[in-house]
Amino acid sequence: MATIASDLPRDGVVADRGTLAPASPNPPDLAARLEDIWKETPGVRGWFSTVDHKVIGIRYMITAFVFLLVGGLEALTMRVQLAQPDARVLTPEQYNQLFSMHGVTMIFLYALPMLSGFSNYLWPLLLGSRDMAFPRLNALSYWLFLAAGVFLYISFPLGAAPDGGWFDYVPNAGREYSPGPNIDVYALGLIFLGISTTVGSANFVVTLLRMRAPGLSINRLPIIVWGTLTASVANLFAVPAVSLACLMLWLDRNYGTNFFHVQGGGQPLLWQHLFWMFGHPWVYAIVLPAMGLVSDALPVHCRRPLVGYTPVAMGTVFTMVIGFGVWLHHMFASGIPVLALSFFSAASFIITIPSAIAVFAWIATIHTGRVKFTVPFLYFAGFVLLFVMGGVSGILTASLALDWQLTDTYFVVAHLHYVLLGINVFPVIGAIYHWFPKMTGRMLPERLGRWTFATMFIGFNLAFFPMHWLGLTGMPRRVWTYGAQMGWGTANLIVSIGAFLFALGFVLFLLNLWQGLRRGAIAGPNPWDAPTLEWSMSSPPPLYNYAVIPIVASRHPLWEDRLDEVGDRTTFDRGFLLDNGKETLGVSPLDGEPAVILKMPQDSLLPVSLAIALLVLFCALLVHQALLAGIALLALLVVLVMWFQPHPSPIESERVRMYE
Amino acid sequence: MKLRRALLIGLPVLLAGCTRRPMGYLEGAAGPASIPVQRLGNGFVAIACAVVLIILAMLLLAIANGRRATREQGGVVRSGTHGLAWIYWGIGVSTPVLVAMTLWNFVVTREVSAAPAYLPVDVEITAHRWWWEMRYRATPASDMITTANELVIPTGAPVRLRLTSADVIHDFWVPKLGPKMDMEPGQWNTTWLEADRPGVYFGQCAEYCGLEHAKMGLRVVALGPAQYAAWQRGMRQPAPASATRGAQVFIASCSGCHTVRGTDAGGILGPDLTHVASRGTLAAGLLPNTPAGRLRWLSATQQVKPGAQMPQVALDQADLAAVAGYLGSLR
Amino acid sequence: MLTDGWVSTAMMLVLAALLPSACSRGSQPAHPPARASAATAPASSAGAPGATQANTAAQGGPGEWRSQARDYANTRYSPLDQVNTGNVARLRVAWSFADGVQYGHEGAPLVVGDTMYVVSPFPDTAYALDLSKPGAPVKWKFSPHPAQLAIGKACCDAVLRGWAYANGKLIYSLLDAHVVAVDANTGKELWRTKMGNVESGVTMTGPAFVVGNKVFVGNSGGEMGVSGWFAALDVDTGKQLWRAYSTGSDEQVRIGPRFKPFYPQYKGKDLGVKTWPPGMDKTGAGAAWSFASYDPDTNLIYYGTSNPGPRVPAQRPGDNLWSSTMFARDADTGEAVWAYQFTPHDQWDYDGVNEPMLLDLPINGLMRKVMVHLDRNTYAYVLDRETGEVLKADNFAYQNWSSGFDYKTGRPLINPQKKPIVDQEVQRICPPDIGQKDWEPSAYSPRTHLVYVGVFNICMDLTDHKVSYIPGTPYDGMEMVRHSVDGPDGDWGAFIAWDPVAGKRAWTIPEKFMVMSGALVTAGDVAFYGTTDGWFRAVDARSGKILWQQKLSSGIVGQPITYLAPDGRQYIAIASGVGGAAGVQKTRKGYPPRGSTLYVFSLDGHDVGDPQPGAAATPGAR
Amino acid sequence: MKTPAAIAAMLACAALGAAGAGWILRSGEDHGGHHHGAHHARQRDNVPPSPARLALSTDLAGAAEVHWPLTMRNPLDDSPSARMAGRQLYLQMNCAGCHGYHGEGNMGPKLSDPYWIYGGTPAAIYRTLDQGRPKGMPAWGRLLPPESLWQLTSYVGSMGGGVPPDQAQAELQGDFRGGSTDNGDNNGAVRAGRGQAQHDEDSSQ
Repeated sequence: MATIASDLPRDGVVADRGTLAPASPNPPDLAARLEDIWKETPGVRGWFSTVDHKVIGIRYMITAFVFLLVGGLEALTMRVQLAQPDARVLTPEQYNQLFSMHGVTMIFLYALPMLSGFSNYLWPLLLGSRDMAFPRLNALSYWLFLAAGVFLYISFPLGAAPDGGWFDYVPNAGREYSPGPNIDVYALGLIFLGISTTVGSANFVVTLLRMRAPGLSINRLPIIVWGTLTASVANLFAVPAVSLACLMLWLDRNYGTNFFHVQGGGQPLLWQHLFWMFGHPWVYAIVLPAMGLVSDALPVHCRRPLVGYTPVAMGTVFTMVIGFGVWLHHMFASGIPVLALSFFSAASFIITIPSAIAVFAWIATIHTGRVKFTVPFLYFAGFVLLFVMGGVSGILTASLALDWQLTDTYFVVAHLHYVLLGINVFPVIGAIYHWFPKMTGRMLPERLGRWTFATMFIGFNLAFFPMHWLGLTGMPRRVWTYGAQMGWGTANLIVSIGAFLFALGFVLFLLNLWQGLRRGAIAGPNPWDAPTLEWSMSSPPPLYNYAVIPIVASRHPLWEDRLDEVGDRTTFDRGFLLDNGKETLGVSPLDGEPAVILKMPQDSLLPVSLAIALLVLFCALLVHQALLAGIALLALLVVLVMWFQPHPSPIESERVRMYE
Repeated sequence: MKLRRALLIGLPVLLAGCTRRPMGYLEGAAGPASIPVQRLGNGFVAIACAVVLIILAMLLLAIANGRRATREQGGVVRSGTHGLAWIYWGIGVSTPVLVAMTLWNFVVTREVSAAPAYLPVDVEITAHRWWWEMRYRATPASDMITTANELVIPTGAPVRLRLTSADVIHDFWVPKLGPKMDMEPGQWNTTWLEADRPGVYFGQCAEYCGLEHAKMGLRVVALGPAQYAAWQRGMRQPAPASATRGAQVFIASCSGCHTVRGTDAGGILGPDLTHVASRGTLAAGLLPNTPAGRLRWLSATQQVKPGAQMPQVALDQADLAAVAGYLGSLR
Repeated sequence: MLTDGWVSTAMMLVLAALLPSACSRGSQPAHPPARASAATAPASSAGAPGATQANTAAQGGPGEWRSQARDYANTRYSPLDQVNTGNVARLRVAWSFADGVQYGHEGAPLVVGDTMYVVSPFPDTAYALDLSKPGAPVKWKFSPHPAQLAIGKACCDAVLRGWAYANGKLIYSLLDAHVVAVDANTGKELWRTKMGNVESGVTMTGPAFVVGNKVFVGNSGGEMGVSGWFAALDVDTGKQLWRAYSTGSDEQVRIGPRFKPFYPQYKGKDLGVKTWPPGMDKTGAGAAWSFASYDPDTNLIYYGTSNPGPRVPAQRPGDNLWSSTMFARDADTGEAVWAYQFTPHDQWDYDGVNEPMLLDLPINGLMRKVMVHLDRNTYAYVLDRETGEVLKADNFAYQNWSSGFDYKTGRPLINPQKKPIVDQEVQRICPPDIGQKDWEPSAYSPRTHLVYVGVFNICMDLTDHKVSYIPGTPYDGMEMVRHSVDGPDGDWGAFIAWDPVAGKRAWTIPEKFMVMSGALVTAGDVAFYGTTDGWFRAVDARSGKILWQQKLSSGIVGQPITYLAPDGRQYIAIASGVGGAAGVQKTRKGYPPRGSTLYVFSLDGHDVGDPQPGAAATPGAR
Repeated sequence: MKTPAAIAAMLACAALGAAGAGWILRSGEDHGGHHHGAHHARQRDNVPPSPARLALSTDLAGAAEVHWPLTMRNPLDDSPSARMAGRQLYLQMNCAGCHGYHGEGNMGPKLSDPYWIYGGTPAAIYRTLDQGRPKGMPAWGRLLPPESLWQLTSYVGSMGGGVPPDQAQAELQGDFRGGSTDNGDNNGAVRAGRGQAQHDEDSSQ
């Protein structure tokens, strides 16, 4: 550690360019005018009515992080129970509710929302735009996410939390075997959250297609944009499957339909198909944007562009396409004919190739770059190793014959935590270190950051590596306890110790954040000397992002001079000046040619109202209060009518003013 | 009778003979449905370890190289498109490995999924929350055997298993003998297993099935052909008539859920207890089937297995002891 | 067997009967003269020149109705013809009698001399009615006070399907599994024999059947996991002479050296044990709760056994012998002579209890001594009653559980789509559990050579549930929704004339409800039956035209009879009191309330006191 | 903007933490319908002293005579899990064979109407289950522990005809005209079916 630390720059003084003026001009008179146009209602009302993508993005991240902590606490509680054989810390119901809520929380309430937060915050900055395509929809998607999270957690203190696992297989989740409201909370909560995801995904797709700076053609997009785009398109196809499944489950449970009831001619396997048709693409949806974060941020700390931009970008899309064709590998033991399973087994092998491309691209970037041992770099480098471990254990589960032994053992638990923590949490934390200066204007302290990384990395591996061994020695998943004669005690104790060490890492991280917010070094517009557009403005960025919409000429606008790329240069000091009301530029989908000036909506209370109405509606459905549901539905309609009232349409013919 | 007693005495010995990791499947595989997978598993694990180590080495090498470059050239942004060779070589080398693994996987899949044409033993297993009901199919029907939680099989003979569930989805899994297979209500899944040598093999429900998923254990007892035949003969006998207090209390208070053939007890909610004392464990592998174990199970059912479908029977200690004694007599 | 001289004679006559000139005509006196005693050798029956015939001779005179079916052959044919197709429309109520009991009234009144004997459903009160006086006043009443517990153990209403008269005694089963004999003159109890333990679900609803000095009874409770049996008691003492179980070892089933079944699957030791999972034969039911018949020529008694228990087949792999089986046994020793299982491994509760009717029919050109049995499984069987060989098996109504009949093996071919599945609904299995014909007995006229029978036209949606055996509770597990074959508003029943030789219906009268009353046919060529919604109808036995009908106070599930009272008039009696298995239609619109009335009809409603239009010294037997 | 967000996040954390702690404490006591042992503790804490406690902690089957207030509540509170467990028992103990799969009655009386021969309050139903009735109803107190009987009581009461404990007197006097204890929608149907049930079943009861 000491040798590594010795050659690191001091806290906050990462790059000499950090103190320079931003590349994107922000002349005071223009700034004042735009500030006036873009400013939002102050105070509590403003807090609820904001549609600023940066605020929403940060809220997404904070909320998701809170859920991460809650899910982590749940996990720690479980680890106490599992630390020794035949322990009685928890009852089986408590354990089953905990592991179910842990899964639901981490997968639905942390993993994707956290990435949505990053994307929300970064996209318009990366794309040279002033906001997302539908700012109010953006706010709505956040409020819905929050409301769905609250909805799922209301049940917890009532002892009626979902207890069927995050996968919630029927008939165990049917009314007959789970008569309480537990599973209704799950089903309605997921439908609820599905609205948020769908709305958010649609927003991302449209934003990418139309909301870019001129010249930002798709071959110049940052990889995070590719990742989130791919994930969003996937979500639009995948989420309906689970929403439908949950609706069917809810109807089965409450209104006597027979979608999944064997007794009524239904088919329990239908649930599994629908769930995993959603579930497996979802796994990639919560991984690909995180990989994008790394692909964009790692090269900065290696002082060179990413090796193999095109293969990595195409690999991202390719992964998702195959990702839709592997869901059956969650059901290898369900009695489906072996021939059918074989195709899915083969596809599950093939899907590793695009991921391997990314791995070799990252290693090549490190190898051929000039590595700076910053905290983000540590996280990203650690991530590469964890990614490989998670990926390789994934290959083992892709094998049909071997998976008949591996599935539903702790090996899978190890695999999925290497994947989800290794590929999501580690990049996310690295990315927080990386983009924290942009978001807050302050650097996170490096020294504590390195300790945090070491604690987390060791804790993580201590907690999850022995699980491979546990799985290979036959410990089944989702067990609230195990017998002493099985020989799993020691490994489980190590796992529990590792879990707490990992948790300690999070405590340190929180401390780190606190320090950074309180007395982190002032960052300046581009502390890392990074090449992408978001670093061309002050930290934190102004409300309207770009005073002048830049005209982009390459993938690395801020490095153009140094990369000796032939051709045009990105222009920051000359571009579209949009100061005639709240407006931004719309471009053609592929080439990024300026097409239209979009009038952006003002801040609004409609999104939060809609979310509250929906929350009330879902609560009413949960407790079968028809009257309340009717009122909520009515309120919903009223809000929607207000939402869809005519508003300024895009201006095609207005004279575009240029900033010279 | 003698054989069964010998078996009972032999059980602990056999148990002791098991490996320290009774559920592990990368060692001690004991039949043609599990040995190829064990080979495959060990091979894949070795490949996986090798891949991780190689990548780790590459990563460390890359970092060292990157650091060296920084030291030598400072943190100046580096231009150029070199480095793509890593991707070409990386994919070029790893893809053949991957293809080889896929093919190996299919070879093994074929080996273990295709049951032999002749399966002399045919068992229907119905999973319940949280125990197993085994029914050995036979012709004539009167040769059928019904038992619970302990699958007794002859060595060296492939056993066909027809699996279903009476309630939620469960999963039959005896790692050392064969692959997993889900047990789903309204559906019969078939699989097979075979034990090459006598012994007790551990199994466990591997699909989350609610409250006591953790305590749904299973034992497979493989016997030599002669012992197996003796076991079969014994199992086909009804329970001997008994006029003890224990038998009376059992009929009065337990017969609604349990069957003891030869008496009026014909309940099917819980395991068939006609020969319960010949089994090694109680409550799906949870307690040793000893006098103390039986008494503990009866007197603290819900403490031993919280949430079990068997309620705490409302009997006084004397009656509980009598019933435990009666169960002990059902060999 | 052909060495028997009597049989050779019969064979020759059969050949003669095949000549066109000998074809039967309605006007020919097809029935033999009445015989004084059943014990007499029935040589006279062979002398009848009909193409098909039956031993319609009964104990007692032609005007009497001394046993449930009037004769041993189970024909329910009366030689009386005062009431005929020409005048039947003049039938009016002569008198009526209500016993006040609200369960299904399923039995046929007996008329011996000038006394009519009726027994109510539970509490099984017996009444002797004096037919010599106007209004038939009660001569005596006997209350046996059976255990109340029995009500809750009887699957299908607390009914009694009949009673028997022998040697001056009225003998019948009590619901609480006893058999009681009452002095027919005084109504005093003579003996009472406990046959089973009602607490464990054994009830007795079947009709007692008398041959000579023996009374035959069987048990009910096939839904309660009982062990089915059929027993012979001594008429005078009530002592059990023999008892044959329907499941268990050969000894218990009384299978011995005389047992010569026709099909190989019935050969083997202890099949009543081996075709069951271990121990299951003890609760395997095979109750004998319906009508038996008797062939005096061979001294064989025939009866069918009920469904196997539990009704859920998944719990009892195997053929489940000897459930749903027809037995031929030596009446004296109870030894089985042959057996035939109608529905092997009965998965739908089809039973095999329906009445065996003993006829002599020309089958494939040869006159055969046969048994006609319209099974609940919808096959109309013609069996060789001496060997148990299936000669014909034709569907008399709609069914879909079987795709055909394999004459080589004697087994029906099962349609795999209609096999029940545990905890899953299998839709539209036809017929449902009670078959397309239940216990309600048919009638046969030697004049028309047709079998008259009430049938059903129904299906079920079935969900099987595995069940525990808990003594005294249902061992059942069938959850059913029954409906008409023809859709939601379709008819549930019909009254048909069945030609057993051709294996097809002669005519059909569709009925809205299942026809659950017995049938009666007379030498006047009138057939009588009642409907669940309370209509008592008389139809032309040849054409099926309804000639007369009367709506009664409750639905009809009893058996009509006809008799001559001391005044020489022909009367027709039928009980009206719905219940029993007809209750499965309870929720249908138009289902009548319960009742307890016996109606007696005569031409113009004349009773014994009324003046005679013309003297008829020896009516009936022309 | 960020301060309120941070405050809100912390408040949310605190609330969730408190809720989680509360849950662990609470669900340690409440085990739905599954946990026989645990119920004793809960009943002792929450239910005022009544025969219910005796019923749960001692064997009543043919033992000490207990005087049953007809107004006694079901100690399991008719929870969904108790009801579902009762439904299972109803099928498993062959109740459906006599009373029908939906309580429509056949060999035994209809259970889906408010016409009861031996009373339709929870206490009355429990007693009928426990001790049996002379016309064939077995005494289940022998075979089932009190907990199971209360579960059955809960389910039987929910089939459409249960009499709420506070209506016990009205039922005795023939003044009770309600449907099931909680399902108001059914009242009309139940009342309409009552006459039918009476004429249909009174003979057999």
